[in-house]
Amino acid sequence: MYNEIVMDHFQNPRNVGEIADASGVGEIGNVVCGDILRVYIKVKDEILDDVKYMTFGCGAAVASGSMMTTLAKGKTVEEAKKLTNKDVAKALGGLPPQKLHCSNLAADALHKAIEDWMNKTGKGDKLDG
Amino acid sequence: MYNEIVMDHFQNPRNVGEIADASGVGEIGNVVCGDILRVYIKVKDEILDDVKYMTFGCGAAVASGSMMTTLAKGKTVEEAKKLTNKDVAKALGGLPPQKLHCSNLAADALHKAIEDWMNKTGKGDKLDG
Amino acid sequence: MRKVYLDHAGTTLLHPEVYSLMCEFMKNTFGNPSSIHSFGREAKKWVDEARQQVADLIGSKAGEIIFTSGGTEADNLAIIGVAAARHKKGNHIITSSIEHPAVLNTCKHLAKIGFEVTFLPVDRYGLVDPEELYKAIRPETILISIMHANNEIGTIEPAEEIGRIAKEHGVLFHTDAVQTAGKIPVNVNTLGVDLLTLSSHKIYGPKGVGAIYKRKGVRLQPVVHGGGQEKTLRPGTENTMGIVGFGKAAEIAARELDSEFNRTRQLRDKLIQGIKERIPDVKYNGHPELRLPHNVNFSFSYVEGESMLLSLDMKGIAASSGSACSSSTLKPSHVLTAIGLPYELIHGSLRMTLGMMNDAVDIDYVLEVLPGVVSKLRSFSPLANKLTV
Amino acid sequence: MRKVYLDHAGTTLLHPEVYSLMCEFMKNTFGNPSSIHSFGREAKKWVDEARQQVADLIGSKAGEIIFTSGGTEADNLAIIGVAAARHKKGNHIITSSIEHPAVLNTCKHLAKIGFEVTFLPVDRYGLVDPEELYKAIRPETILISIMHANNEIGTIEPAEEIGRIAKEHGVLFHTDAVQTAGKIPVNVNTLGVDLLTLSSHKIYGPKGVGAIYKRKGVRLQPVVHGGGQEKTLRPGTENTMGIVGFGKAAEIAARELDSEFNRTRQLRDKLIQGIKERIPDVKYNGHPELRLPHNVNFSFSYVEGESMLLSLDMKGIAASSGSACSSSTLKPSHVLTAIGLPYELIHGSLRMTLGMMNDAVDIDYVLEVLPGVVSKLRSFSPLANKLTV
Ligand SMILES: Cc1ncc(COP(=O)(O)O)c(C=O)c1O
Ligand SMILES: Cc1ncc(COP(=O)(O)O)c(C=O)c1O
Repeated sequence: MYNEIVMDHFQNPRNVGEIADASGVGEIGNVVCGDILRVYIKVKDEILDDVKYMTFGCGAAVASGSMMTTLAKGKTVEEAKKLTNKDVAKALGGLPPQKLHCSNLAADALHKAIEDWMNKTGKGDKLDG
Repeated sequence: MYNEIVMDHFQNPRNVGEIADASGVGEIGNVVCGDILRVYIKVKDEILDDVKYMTFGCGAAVASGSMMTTLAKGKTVEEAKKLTNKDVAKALGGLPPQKLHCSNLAADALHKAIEDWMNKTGKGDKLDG
Repeated sequence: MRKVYLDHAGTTLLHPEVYSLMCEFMKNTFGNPSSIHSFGREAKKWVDEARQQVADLIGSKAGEIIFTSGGTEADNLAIIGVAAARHKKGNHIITSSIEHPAVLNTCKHLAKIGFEVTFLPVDRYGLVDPEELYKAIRPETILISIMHANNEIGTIEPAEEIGRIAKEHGVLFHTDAVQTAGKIPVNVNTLGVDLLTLSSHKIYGPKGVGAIYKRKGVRLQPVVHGGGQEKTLRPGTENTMGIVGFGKAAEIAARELDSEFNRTRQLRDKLIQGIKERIPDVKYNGHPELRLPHNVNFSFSYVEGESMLLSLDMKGIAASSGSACSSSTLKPSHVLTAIGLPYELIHGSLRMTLGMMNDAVDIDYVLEVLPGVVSKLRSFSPLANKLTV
Repeated sequence: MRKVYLDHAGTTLLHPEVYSLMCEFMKNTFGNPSSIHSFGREAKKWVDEARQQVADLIGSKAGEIIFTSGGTEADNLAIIGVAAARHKKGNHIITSSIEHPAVLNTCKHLAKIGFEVTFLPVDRYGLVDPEELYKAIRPETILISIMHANNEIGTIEPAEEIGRIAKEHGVLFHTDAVQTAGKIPVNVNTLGVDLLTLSSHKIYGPKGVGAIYKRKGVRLQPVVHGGGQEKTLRPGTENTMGIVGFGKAAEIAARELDSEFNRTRQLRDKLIQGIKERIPDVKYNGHPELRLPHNVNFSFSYVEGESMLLSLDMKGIAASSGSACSSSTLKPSHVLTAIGLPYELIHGSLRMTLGMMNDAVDIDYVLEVLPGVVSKLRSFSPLANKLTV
């Protein structure tokens, strides 16, 4: 079902955990649909110095969170804003069609975390999309 | 499908043929339903001295004709009148349920032949049944 | 005693390669293809491969193949599936009078519940007339279902022309290709079909599995309801071993199509010629050219079909007949009726269908045995003697 | 790596005796049971024997068994078949809210085309309340369809009581016994059923074959239309090899019922006990006593089912879950929903179903692996940490 990259990220998820003094936190999903992804970011000089995530979700959600954090870490906030769910799925080498919606959580949660940081720091209006 | 007695009578039908100077002839069935049985009887002293049959029909029809002629031959007319389709099927050791209607031709054709003989000889009213 | 199987249109033996593969599969792979775990994924791989093999046989994409429990269910799914999905568009269906009962009785069922069905007549060869089809189409026509070739008399219908007419009118076209796929070239695009029925056990695959080809975009409603298998169009745990066998059979059929076509056609023509030469008062049924390469169908005057079958069976020859007595419904063949054969000749019909199990020696054997069988039965037939004595 | 198959309620491997018989049959017998000739008669003999074997498993007569392409089709035939045959009598059907999709979606389909369907609720163990059933019956009720035991949580329903109530009201009673036949005693007369569904692949028989028991005299209309097979109730060339395998599997299941019942129940209880002892924050789903001998179902707080399945799979353990992500429809289990489980626990459910392939060492292995899997997933679950940190 899942390819090897996905299975690797599922088995050894990168950057799982919480950031106690996070600059921003974003959460997407709910227990009804069965997937929740929470992202913590630590921003230093407009750069995502650290990104961590926690998830209650299926294999695709775990792997997407792992891949998303890997991709986002070290990027500028502006770059990270442009990271899409598609990018994550692509970096994972693709996901089964019926699982795409699970991976859609990852970039969205990151954007929410960035938004949270921006709101907290007064860095600008709501990010759209 | 058919038992051994039926198959034996099908393979080696007894008393097939015509009787040129028959005392009576009876035919049952038609090409529409796919079975025709024609019976010739030769009556001597109220006894069925000879019985022959011709058939266009399935295995059950061929075997029933054969068994019917075997049973009828040598019987008195009165006895032969009492011969039923059931007797024929029973003597054959039974027939598949969906084939019973084919065997129903045999005794009926015999009765028709007897009727024919009675009519010809003025021996009485129409036989019923 | 020599055994000669001449009922390949009825069913076929398993191809040895299919048999081997199925036994191997059955021994090692039992997972449910819908399961996430390794056992399930392994099974799914096999099913996916089989789907591709079946698709390749008819020039379609794997995603357009829906596995069913056989040709009958596939016919039902195509016809009822379209009727249920399109009943708001119209309630008229066109079919022919020589379809397999799987199509015919499905259409009759629809007629009972409010659809209008036109049963097109055929000519004396069993051909549907495209002109007649053309004329039968109405604004409310939603489906044309006409078989690719007939199972009894082997006549091949003008499917491409029908496909063109259907397309022209925006009507869906379903064809029952159970008798043609794997026997003559079948390509869904050349034929212009939207739906096409396949059955595994006519091409040396296992019984109890078939498929419907559904062109991408064509909407169907399921006939059987349940889980999500086969895109919810055919729910129920997949008959994995059947599907695997069917896939392999399809692959082999494609590979051997040309050679088997030529081989069986030669045997067929030898048998036809031989019967005409050796037995008087016979009627050749079906089309002389537009005919399946493995189908022979004759009527023998004055004799009844089941008697012939039994007599042949005792000599090791297996065939079939359109007589009432040889059918489970005890009705004479509707196909032979539709081509205008009189009852006597319907009941006296004999179908011999060739295949992998046959060679030229078989044909010689049949030509040796059959004349005696017919003349013995004729010897005590009241019809023969009424007419010829 | 050890492989532990804990998905016997999903499907089973072929019993070695079934496998051998099927291969032998497939090698030698290919005839169409409807054919008159020796090839056909030989096939028919095998099918007749299988019919008797299946009948014997449930205490019915061979003539009351109709072979289908599986449990799903059998459920459809029972329910749609009765609905179509009795719609003039009434249009109301009663079922439960925890039926298999084969029953549930069939009933929903009937609801769409004009029937009225009552979906009875169940209690927190998954039990239907006979009182509620009693109250739900109306003059126009024609059918009660309630499963014998549930496939997800293993709860055994009060079928005999339901049978009595149905009889009292002159309503037909259908039960889906796919999960019980061959696992616990099933007798059509004791249960008082008119229709009963069986599937072969849950009892070590082949996939793609099942049966409906139809009490003599009960009228059904076919769902699939075609030839005369299975008394016209299930037309299509018979899946002979599937039927033969099913028959053998039924015979073996009857023979080994008692010993397998006891063996799997012990393993089940060991597994249940072990999980309760080793893993905190678990919820035991289903009934503690009225339960299939091979069913274990737990929910693990804070973790998602598909993740558990994948993690277990990587350790060689095959199980299933009621989570949305592990189902093909991406909907959370309707059964766990019906017993009132909150979403988190539905998504965190794990079903382990035991069978022939399992022994005590398997259970030890699972009890060794499972706690680690759960705690790893919990370690990065936002729910666990919201609630427990
Ligand atoms: C033309 C045609 N359609 C449909 C069928 C039915 O296929 P199946 O026996 O697989 O149900 C057959 C053969 O039986 C057939 O010859
Ligand atoms: C209770 C129940 N009913 C029906 C079915 C459907 O049976 P099949 O998979 O043979 O169609 C299943 C299993 O899938 C089941 O567990």
